[in-house]
Amino acid sequence: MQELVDLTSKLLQNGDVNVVIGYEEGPRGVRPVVAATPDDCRRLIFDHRAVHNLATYLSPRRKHLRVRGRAAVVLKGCDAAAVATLLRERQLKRDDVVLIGVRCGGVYRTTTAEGALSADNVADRCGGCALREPTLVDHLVGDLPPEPPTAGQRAARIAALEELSPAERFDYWRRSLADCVRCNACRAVCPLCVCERCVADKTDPQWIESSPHLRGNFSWHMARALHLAGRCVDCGECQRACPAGIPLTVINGKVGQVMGARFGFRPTDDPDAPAPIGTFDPDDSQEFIR
Amino acid sequence: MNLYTPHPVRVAEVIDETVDTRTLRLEFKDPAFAESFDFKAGQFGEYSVFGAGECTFCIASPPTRRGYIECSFKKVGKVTNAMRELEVGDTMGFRGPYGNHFPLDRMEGDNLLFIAGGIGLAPVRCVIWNALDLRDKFRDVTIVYGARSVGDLVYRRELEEWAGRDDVKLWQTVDPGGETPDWKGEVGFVPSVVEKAEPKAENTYAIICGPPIMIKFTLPVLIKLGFTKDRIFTTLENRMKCGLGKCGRCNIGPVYVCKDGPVFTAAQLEDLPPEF
Amino acid sequence: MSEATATRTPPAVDAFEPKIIAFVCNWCTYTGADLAGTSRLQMAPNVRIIRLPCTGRIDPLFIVKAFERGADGVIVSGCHPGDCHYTAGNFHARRRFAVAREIMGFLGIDLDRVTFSWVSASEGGKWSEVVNETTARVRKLGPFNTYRDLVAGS
Amino acid sequence: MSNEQKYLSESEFDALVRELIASGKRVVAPVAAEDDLEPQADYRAVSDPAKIVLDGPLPRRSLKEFFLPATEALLRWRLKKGDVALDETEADYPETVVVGASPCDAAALPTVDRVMDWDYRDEPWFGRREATVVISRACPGRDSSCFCPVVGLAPDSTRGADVMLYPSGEDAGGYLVEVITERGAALVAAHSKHFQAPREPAGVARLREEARARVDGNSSARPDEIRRWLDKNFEHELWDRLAERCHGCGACAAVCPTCHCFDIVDEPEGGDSGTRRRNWDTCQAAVFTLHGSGHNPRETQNARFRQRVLHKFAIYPERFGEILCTGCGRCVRACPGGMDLPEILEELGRLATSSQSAGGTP
Repeated sequence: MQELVDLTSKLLQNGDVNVVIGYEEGPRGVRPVVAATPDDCRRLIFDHRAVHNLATYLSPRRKHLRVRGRAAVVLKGCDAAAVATLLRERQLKRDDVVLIGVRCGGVYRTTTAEGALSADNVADRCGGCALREPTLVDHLVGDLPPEPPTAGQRAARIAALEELSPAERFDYWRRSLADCVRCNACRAVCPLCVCERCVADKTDPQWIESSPHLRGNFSWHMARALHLAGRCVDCGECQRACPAGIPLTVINGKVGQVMGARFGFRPTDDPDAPAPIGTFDPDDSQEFIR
Repeated sequence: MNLYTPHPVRVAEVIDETVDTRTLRLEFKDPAFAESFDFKAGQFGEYSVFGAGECTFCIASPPTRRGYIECSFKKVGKVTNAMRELEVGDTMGFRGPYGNHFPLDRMEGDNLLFIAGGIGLAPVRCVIWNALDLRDKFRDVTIVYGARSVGDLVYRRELEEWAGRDDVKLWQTVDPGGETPDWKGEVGFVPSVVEKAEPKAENTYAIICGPPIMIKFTLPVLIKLGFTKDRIFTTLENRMKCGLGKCGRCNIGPVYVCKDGPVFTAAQLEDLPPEF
Repeated sequence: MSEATATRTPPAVDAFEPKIIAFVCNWCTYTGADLAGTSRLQMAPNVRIIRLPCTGRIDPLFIVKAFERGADGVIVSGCHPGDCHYTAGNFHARRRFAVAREIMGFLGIDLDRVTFSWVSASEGGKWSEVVNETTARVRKLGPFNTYRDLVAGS
Repeated sequence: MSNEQKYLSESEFDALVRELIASGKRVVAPVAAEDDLEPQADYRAVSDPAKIVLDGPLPRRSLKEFFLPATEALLRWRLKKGDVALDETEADYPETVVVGASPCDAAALPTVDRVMDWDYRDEPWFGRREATVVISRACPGRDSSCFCPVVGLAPDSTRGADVMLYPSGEDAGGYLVEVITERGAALVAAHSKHFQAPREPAGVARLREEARARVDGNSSARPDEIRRWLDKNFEHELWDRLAERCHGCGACAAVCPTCHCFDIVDEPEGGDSGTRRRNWDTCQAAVFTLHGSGHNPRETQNARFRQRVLHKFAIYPERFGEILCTGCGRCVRACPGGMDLPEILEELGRLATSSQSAGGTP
């Protein structure tokens, strides 16, 4: 994408930024790259394989990137929503980053997918996306591609799980979470898991057992879902990172539905939008409280 | 019995060293094991409080005093918090001894210089008593010990005992501002007190343990006094879990601290990556 | 079939006494529970109370921890909306509980094991009802060792 | 190939697996992953030979969890009146036959044996090792992430295998069976009725050639040169940028057949009793080396990633004479950030060569 290459080269040349975080063609598919020279910028690309949420590299936990100085970062709309959340939560200063938005026609579910975007290979979040032209940007590049297809699998799965009895659902998650080895990849890639010391790493008191047995795994996945409720932008990075294939976006999707239905929340790239958790309405529904 | 099963020990004595430092004297519950248990000065063990977990400490008592072991600890985390709650008669677990040791047999017939800061006296104290219990085998024994303040000095009764012995030269110091009106020792940092003590390097081994910053500034003083790096010993405290060279946690560069250490010469440390 | 089931029910289930943990706020529900006690209201003895300053201090992980350690049911209770001693603690808590409850349900925890309620300092009667209802419901569901014993086999 | 050879037809393969299961053994084999949108495989204990997929994708996680489980109880304690009762967990490891191990997974086992037997013998590891017979299946050469030739292995390496199966490549299917160890010979002898007289079907040689060709070109790195360079370059500007896309997530360690670092934790169950467990851990986690004082000797991801490379390609080889990597490529496939070990090894190799031609130490 020449427009992107030209823009980022200029940002580096003018000294506006020290590095550009974008996508490159790696030896085995598209991957993130930190470009430090205009020459590096020639490697920058953007296409359906740019599934990664690069906002995660802006997290305060990335000490080794923070020392590189002011960064420009290439963002899809969903990624911009993560940046908005970082700004809203004062984890990032707006002046410390240059945001380059790309008009987006959807991405694959995995980096290895091929061919035209279809309902079978498109990411769960893409169908009906309202953020295809991000507004939280300093620069916006590319032409607006056609709307992406809608992947139906996740919604169908959530609905199917809801049909089950609690005991059957418990059994489903018991089978699924049995494979979790607590590598914490889901947490590490999440752009919004910003805690310097995660509650799951704390030992005194220990709220979440660190062992990857089912009891520890249930507690961890509940805590993860809770702490991301109303913050999660549904980028799906957690599931992509999971070496055990746990359907984390099914949990995230369910929480997203709850946040939408109860509090009218949808991921947005408006950093001034109120966060649903941490705010309240005196008239919030309380049908579950006796 | 697998490698990871600790031996039950009974807390026989609880000694408060400072506000936040405590020593536990532990006796093995199994008399046969107590009888056979042996170790060398500088070795460490994994101490467990059941329910909190395991923690790594050197054995602070000397191998020459049989029937018990001691450990001294500061309250910093989950296990040490739990250790702090223990009372005489309570049960803990111990696995060990692990790791290498100070080569005392090689030091026989020579002078010994001990330098320690704060709770770093714990591993050094083990060697000191070991040497003093075999006093004939060594020549001059000099101890330089410093702490931030008078209240931070550990093993107070033993310091008094060493001060009273005419076969031990003891220099005690506290950091400037850490002295009390009746403090009779030195005021100043350990490196400068070592300089003042002017121990002779000839036929002398130095054993040093304390905060990294103290070691960093004491080493040049020792070199200036003529010590060679292979005659200066220290002990590392990396994070460990198994103590057996398996879990990988204490690995730095080519060494596993739990197996190749914890005792290293200054010459060996120089070759290690700065990851301790 | 129900008759057959009834005759087959082992006596152990009849003897089941649920363990229920109640996380309550200090200002309203705790006082209400105290009132229930001093008023000598009939209450199931199955509930153990843990008092916290405010429902805003009740992390949903407390509920999970209770199940982890073998609780069969949990009650979470505090001041009515508008009555919070700290002005808005219960409003924040209400949002969090709403989400936490749905996540727990989605992961398969039977929500009949968890009761959320507002019980004021004067509502000793309501407290005794919450306790009795929850106890009866959980008694019917049976023990929830399932969660505690998730660890078995690994 | 001077070992004893047999032939095993497809139907006898199924019969053999059924017989093993019927005899009470646990049979572990690659099966298609359930409930996953992508075509994936996992090693699982199976109850039906029809579920086994020998020519599917490389299982997501290696075989190591059957020898070093992600979590295992080391002992249980019960405190009573100031005393403690310690129950060791049962040292009764299930008799297991792995059917269809990938050669890169089997090769990891003797490599990890070295550290597990270093002065102290890790009883749970060897308990499971000794209860297990490994039947490997020659690999077809998976994809461009494979780099086993770099570490001295090949798709048909027999290291760590007790019995090796080579697809016959004939229309009739079936496998050429090579007996590698005594343990393998005992298994074949005990189930001899399923095996036929040896005949090396003509397809075997061709398939082996093709498999090797498929992975040979993926990387030309030379680990011995890399090790020499690593020994001298703990500090190097390379380390400052190598890990910039790395999330420090540890997925690489979770899927790695050779990563074996672990944690030991206590889990109380009620007031007076509980379990001491050993859990997988990784040097990629910041808390791995964090001291109680707050000091962390490996503060940044750069330092932690360097440790991973060093441990595999310098430290372990120096200490145990083996590279702690079998080139399976799982770390490449699993990495959400696109960290690419074969590419990194290539780069280290280039640095090693250029520093050599520049006359040694930089």
